[in-house]
Amino acid sequence: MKALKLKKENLFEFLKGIQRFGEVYGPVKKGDKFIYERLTDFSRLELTALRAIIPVKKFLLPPRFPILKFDPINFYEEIPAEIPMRIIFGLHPCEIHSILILDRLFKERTPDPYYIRAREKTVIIGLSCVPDDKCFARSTNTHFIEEGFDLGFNELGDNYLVWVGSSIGDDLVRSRLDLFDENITQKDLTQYIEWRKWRDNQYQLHLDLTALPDIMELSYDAPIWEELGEKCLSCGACSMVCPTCPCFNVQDYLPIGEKAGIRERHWDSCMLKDFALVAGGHNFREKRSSRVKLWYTHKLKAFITEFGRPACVGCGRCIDTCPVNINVLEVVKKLKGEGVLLK
Amino acid sequence: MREGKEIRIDSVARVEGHGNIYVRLLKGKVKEVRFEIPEGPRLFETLVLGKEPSEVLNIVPRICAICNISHRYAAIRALEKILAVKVPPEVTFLRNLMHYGEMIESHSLHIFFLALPDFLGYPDAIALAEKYPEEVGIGLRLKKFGNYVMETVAGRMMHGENPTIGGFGRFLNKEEIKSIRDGAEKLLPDAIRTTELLRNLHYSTYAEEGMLFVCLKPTTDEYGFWGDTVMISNGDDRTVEEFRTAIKERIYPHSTAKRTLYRERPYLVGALARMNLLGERLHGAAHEALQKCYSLSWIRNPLYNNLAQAIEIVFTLEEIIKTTERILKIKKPPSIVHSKKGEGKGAGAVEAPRGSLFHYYEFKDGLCTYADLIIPTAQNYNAIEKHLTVAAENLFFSSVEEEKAKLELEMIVRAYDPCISCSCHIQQI
Amino acid sequence: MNSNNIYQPIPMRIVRRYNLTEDVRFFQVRPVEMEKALTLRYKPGQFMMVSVFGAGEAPFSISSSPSRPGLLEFGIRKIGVLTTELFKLKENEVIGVRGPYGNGFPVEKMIGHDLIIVVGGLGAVPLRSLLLYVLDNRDLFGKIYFLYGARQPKEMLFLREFLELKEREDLDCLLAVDKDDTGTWTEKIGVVTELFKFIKEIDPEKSYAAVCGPPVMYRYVIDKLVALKIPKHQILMTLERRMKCGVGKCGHCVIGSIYTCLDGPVFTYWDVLHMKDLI
Amino acid sequence: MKPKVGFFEFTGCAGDLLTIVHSEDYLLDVLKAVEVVSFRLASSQIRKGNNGLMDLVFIEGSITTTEQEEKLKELRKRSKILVALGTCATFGGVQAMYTGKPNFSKRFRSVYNKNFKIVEAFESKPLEAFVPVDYFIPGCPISPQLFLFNFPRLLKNLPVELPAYPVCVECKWQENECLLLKDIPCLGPATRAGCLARCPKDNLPCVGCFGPVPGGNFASWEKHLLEKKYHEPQLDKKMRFFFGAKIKEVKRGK
Ligand SMILES: Cc1cc2nc3c(=O)[nH]c(=O)nc-3n(C[C@H](O)[C@H](O)[C@H](O)COP(=O)(O)OP(=O)(O)OC[C@H]3O[C@@H](n4cnc5c(N)ncnc54)[C@H](O)[C@@H]3O)c2cc1C
Ligand code: SF4
Ligand code: SF4
Ligand code: SF4
Repeated sequence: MKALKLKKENLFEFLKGIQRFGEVYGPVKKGDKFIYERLTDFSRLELTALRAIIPVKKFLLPPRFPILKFDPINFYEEIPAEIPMRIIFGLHPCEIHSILILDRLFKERTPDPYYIRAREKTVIIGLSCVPDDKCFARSTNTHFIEEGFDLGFNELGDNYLVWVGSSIGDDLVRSRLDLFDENITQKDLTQYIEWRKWRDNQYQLHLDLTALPDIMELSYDAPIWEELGEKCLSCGACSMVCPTCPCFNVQDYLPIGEKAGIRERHWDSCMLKDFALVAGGHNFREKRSSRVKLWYTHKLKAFITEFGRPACVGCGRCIDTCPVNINVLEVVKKLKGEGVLLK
Repeated sequence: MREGKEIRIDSVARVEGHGNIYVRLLKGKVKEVRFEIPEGPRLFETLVLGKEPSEVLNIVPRICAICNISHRYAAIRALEKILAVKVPPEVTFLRNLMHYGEMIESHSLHIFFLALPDFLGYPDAIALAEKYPEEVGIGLRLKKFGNYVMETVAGRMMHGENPTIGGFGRFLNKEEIKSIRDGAEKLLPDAIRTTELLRNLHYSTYAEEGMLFVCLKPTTDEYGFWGDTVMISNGDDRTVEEFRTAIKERIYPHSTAKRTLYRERPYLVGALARMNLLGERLHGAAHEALQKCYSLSWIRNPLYNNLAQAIEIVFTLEEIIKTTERILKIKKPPSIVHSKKGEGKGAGAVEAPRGSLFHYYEFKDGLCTYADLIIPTAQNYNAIEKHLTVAAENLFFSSVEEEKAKLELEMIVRAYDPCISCSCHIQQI
Repeated sequence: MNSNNIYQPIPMRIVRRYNLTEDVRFFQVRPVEMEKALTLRYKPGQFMMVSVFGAGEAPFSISSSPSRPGLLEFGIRKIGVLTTELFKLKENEVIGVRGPYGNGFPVEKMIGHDLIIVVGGLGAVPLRSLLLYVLDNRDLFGKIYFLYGARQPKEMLFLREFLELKEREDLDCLLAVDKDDTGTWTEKIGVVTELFKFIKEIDPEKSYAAVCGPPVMYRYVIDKLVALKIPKHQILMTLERRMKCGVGKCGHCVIGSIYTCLDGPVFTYWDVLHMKDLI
Repeated sequence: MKPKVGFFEFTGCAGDLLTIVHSEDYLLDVLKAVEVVSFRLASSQIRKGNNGLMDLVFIEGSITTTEQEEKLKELRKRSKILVALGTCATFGGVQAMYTGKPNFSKRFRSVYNKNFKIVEAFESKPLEAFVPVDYFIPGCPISPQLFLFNFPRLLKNLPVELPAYPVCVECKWQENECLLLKDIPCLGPATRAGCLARCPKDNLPCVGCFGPVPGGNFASWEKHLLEKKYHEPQLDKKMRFFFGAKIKEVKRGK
C-alpha cells in the first residue's frame, strides 16, 4: 500500500481542497459527545473525538429514507435518490470494521441497491485513535484496520502517516500532492511502529470472547436473560447506536391531495416489543428477556457461526448508551460468571 | 320585535372553545345579555399544586394552545421572580422573539380565519379562499411564519419545552436566527397590506360604548408586551401585584370562566387597549399604519380590535428584525441560570395576544402551594357583555333582520377574539 | 422501472379470485407485462412479497406450481390491514408483487423418493404447490400420500380440487375433519395424525415428508413421522416469521444465525432440533 | 362522494385542531379531500344533511361534564368512525393527573364556588370511558406528521397506525445526548414516539405528552431512578402528567 506523510498543520488545507470531490464530514462536538456532521468550518473538527453518538452507518443506511414512490395508477416507481459524494474524515478502525460487516450484509447474497448506491458515494478517511475506558476493540480484534478505507491517517508526531487504500484515495492525495511528503524514512517507520505498540497497550478494557458461542448455547435457559429482561427498558437505543445493527421496518405513506405516496424505510430494533409480532397477534418474542437474548446471541454467537467473527466491533457505544447498563461488557461478564479484566 | 323573546346563539363558531350568547328581550327592552361559557373545567390551579417550578412550566402552557407561549412566558417571569433568577439579556431577546412569533400567529389566525370571513360574508376562510385567494394567501404566510418562529425558538408550535426557567434548553444557532430575520423582512409588505385591507372594511356601529382600557406598561418608552406595572386608561398605574388584588374575580352561575372588574367597572384588554394606550409610542411602518387608520371610534368600538391586531403584526415584524440583529451579535450562547431557592411568591405578567395575562404563584419547600392565573378573556368578559348589551339594544329594536342581528352579535364576540379554553382555568384557590 | 432494484414490486393483475373458505380467498395473478409472465420462475415452497397500494407489503406463499407457468396463485387469509385491503380488490385490479423468495422445497433431492405431505389448515397453500408440482412430474417420484386435516368441512381449502384427486390411482389423498356438522362429509373424521394409519409400505430412508400447518400440529405430526423412521433431515416443514423485506436485510425473521426468508421458510426437522427458537 | 367529516372539541386547549389549522402547507388539501360537516374552530358553517351522519369524526379534548358526556354519546351515534385526537381525548390529558385520587369535589369547589351551577363536572376522563373509540392519535398536541400520515389512511378505511416504539428511538435518530444517562428523569423510554423527540432535542426531558408506549418498562425506569436521587412520589407525579387515566395499566407494565 502506498504511504505518504502530511504535516498536521496542513490537514485543514487538505480537507478544504478535497471539498471539490464532495461534501466533507467529520466528528464535531454535540454537548459532551460527538456527532458526524458536514464540515464547512474546519475548526469545528474534533480530532480526538471518540464514539460519535450515531456511527457511520447513518451515511449508508440513514435512520429513515424513502425507497419507493407510488400512486394507484402508475404503481410503484423508483425514487431517484441522488446522493452527493461524501467524504467522511475521522473514522477509527472499529468504525471501519463495522462498514466491512455491513458490506457483507448488504453487498453479498442479495445486494441492497440503496446501500450500494450510498456506499459508492462514500469516501472513507480513517484516523488512528487512542482508546478510552470504554473501548474494547482489541478484544474483538477490530483495533486495527488494513482495508476498507480510501485513505488512512495515522499518528506520526507532527505528521500523519497516510495510507492510500483505493484509487479514489489516490485521487484525493494527488489533488493536493503539494501538501504531502512522499519520502517515508526509516525513522518515520520506527516511530510509527513504536506509536502503534504504545497505542495498542492503551486499551483498558479487555473481554475474553473465546468460547462465547458455546457458552451462549449452553446458557440458553440461564436466569441471566430473565434478569436482563427485567431491567431492559425496551427503548431500542442500543440498536440505534450499534454500528452493526441494520434492522429496519417499512412503512407506506399515503398521498394527501395530489402528492405521491412514499414507501419509507426506518431503523428498527429487535429490542422493541413488536419486532416479531405477526398477523393474528402471535408474537415470537413477546418477552423482553427473549429479545435481549436475541440481540446478544445474534451479535456474539450467530454472527460467528455465519461469518466467523462477532458482529461487535468493540466501539463501546452500548456501554455509553444503555441507561440501565445492559451492554456487551455486562452480558459477557454475566455469561462467563467472572469479572472483566480492567487493566 | 316581539316582546319577551329569547335569542340564543349556541357555540359561537370561529372562537377558540365553546361560548354561547343569550339575549332576553322584555317589554321593548333588553332585559338580559349573557355570554355563557359551558366549557368543561380543567382546574389548572389545582394541577400545579405540589409541583416543582419546572413542572409548573410543563403544565400551564397547556391551558391554551393559541397563546401557549404567553402562558409559558408569564409563568417564567413569575417563577424567575420567585426563584431570584436573573437571566442575561440575550435570553430575554430570544424569549421576546418567540413571543413575537405567537403574536403574529395568533393575530393572523384571528384576522384572516376567524374574523375576516364575517366582514366579507363567508362562513370560513376556505370558502373565502375561492374568491380572495391572495388575501387568504397573506394570512397563511403570516400564520406560517408565526408558527415557524414559535417552533424554532420553543421547539414546537405548541407546548414546546425549550424556553425554560433560567434560559433555553437549546439556544438557537445563527442560521436559525437569520432565517427568522429574513422571513420577517420578506413578510413586512404583507403585513402592511393587511392593515390596508382592514382599513377599507365597513365597521358597523351598533356596539359603540366607551370603555376602560388596560395593558402592561412597558419598561422602556417603546411599545411592547412586557412590564411589571399595569397602565389603566383612567390614569392609574398599579404594580402587577396590586392590580391582581384590585380586580375582583367572580364566578357567575352561567359560566365556567371567571370574570373581573376594576373599580367595579368592566375594562378591556388586548390589541385595541394597547393601541389606545401605547399607540403613540410606535415608530416606522407601524406608526405610519396607525396614523392612517386611527380614529376616535377606536375608543368605543370593539370591532377595531382586528385593525389594532394588524398594526401589531407590522410592529412585531419590525421588532423581530431588530431583535434578531441583536441576537446575532452574541458571541457565546448563554447557559441556563440555576437557582437553589425554593420559597417565595410573586406574579409575572405579559401581554398575550388577547391582553394582559397574569400568573401568580406561591412556593414552599420547592413546591407550589398556591396559584392564581388571570387570563385576558376573563378580564374582557364584562366588557364583552357590555358591548353585546349595547348592540342588542341597537339591533333588536331596529329594522335589522334577526339573522343579521345575530351575526352582528357574533362579530362582536369574535372581535374580542375570546380564548375560552384559557378563561376556564383562571381561579383563585 | 429499474429491474435491478430488489425492492421494486412488479405490477400484476388479478385474473381470478374466489373464496376458498369464509376468510381465505384464492387469488390468481399475472404480470401486467407479458414478458415478465414468461420469465417468472419459482419453486414450490417459495413465497412472494405482495404490495397493496397504501396498505404495505407482506409475504405470501405461492400456491401454484411452476410446472404451470405464466400465472401465480395465492390463498390468503383475511387477518389484518393488508389482507383486508387485498380482499377489497376485484378482478383486473393491480397489485405489486416481488419475489420469489425463500429456499423452497428441495425438489431435485426429492426426486425418486416416496412423499408424505401433511397439511393442517392454511398449510394447504404452499403444499398445494408441491403437490401439483409432483403430480405434473408424476413419474419422477415414488408413492405419494397427501394427508390434509381441517376443523370442519367448510374450513378445508381447495376441497373440490382435492376430492377430485381421490379419483386418481397414483396417489393417496386422505382428507379428515375434526368434526362434521353438515352430515354430508364422506371422508374421514378425526385429527390429521389419525390418517397416518393409512400409510403402508414406505421405505423411510427413501421418503420425504413435507409438513405445514398451525404450530400446534407440528409436534404430533413429527412424532408420527419419526415413528415411521423417516430421517430427520428428510422431514421438511415450512415456518412463519414477520418479514419486511424477504431478502435477508430487515432482520425481522432472524432466528439464531439464519434468516427465515433466505434459509427458509422450508426447514428440516434436524434444523429445528439443533437450532433453538425455530418452533 | 366526499366523505363527511366533523371536527369537535371538548375539554382541552384546542391544540390538536389548531395543529391541523396550522399545517399550512396541507390544510387546503386536507379540507378539499372531504366535506367538512363541522369544524367550529375554523368555520361557522354546519352542514347537517344525511341525518347528521358523518363518516369520520375527530374529537379533541377529554370529558369533564355530564353535558359533554351526552354530546359525546350523541356524536358517537352519528359517526361511522370516531377518532380521539390528542392526549386529552385519548388519556384524559393533564387534567386527569389525579385519576384515582379522592376529593374531586373538594378540588372542584376550591376553584368554583357554590353558586356555580351550569355544569355538572367530574374527574376528567378519556372518550373511551363513555363510548367505543375506533382510533386514537395521541400527542399534546398531536404532531402534524402523525396526523397527516393517518388522515389519508382513514379516508381509505385503513386503520390508524402509530409508532410502536418509544421516544428514545427518534431521540437517537437525531443524535441527542441522553438525559436519563445524566440522571434527569426523562420519560422517553416509556413514551410513545411520534414527536421526533422534541424535548430531548432541546436538552430537556420528555414529560410523556404522547402517552405510554405499549411494551414500555416503567418499572425498570422507576427502579433505575430510585437508585439515583429520586423518590417514588416524585416519579409517580411525573408519570401522572400525561399517563393519568392509564396510570394503573402503565404501572402494571402493560
Ligand atoms: C413465508 C411466509 C408465507 C406466508 N404465506 C401465507 C399464505 O400463503 N397465506 C396467508 O394467508 N398468509 C401467509 N403468511 C402470513 C401473512 O404474511 C400474514 O398473514 C400477513 O402479513 C398479514 O398482513 P396484514 O397486513 O393483513 O396483517 P397485520 O396484522 O395488519 O400485519 C401488519 C404487518 O405486520 C407484518 N406481518 C404480520 N404478520 C406477518 C407474518 N405472519 N409474516 C410476516 N409479516 C407479518 C406485515 O409486514 C404486515 O404488513 C405467510 C407468512 C410468511 C412469513
Ligand atoms: S438494552 Fe438498554 S439500550 Fe437496549 S433496549 Fe434495553 S434498555 Fe434500551
Ligand atoms: S434523552 Fe430521553 S428520550 Fe432520549 S434516549 Fe435518553 S431517555 Fe430516551
Ligand atoms: S419528547 Fe415527550 S414530552 Fe416532548 S413532545 Fe415528545 S412526547 Fe411530548
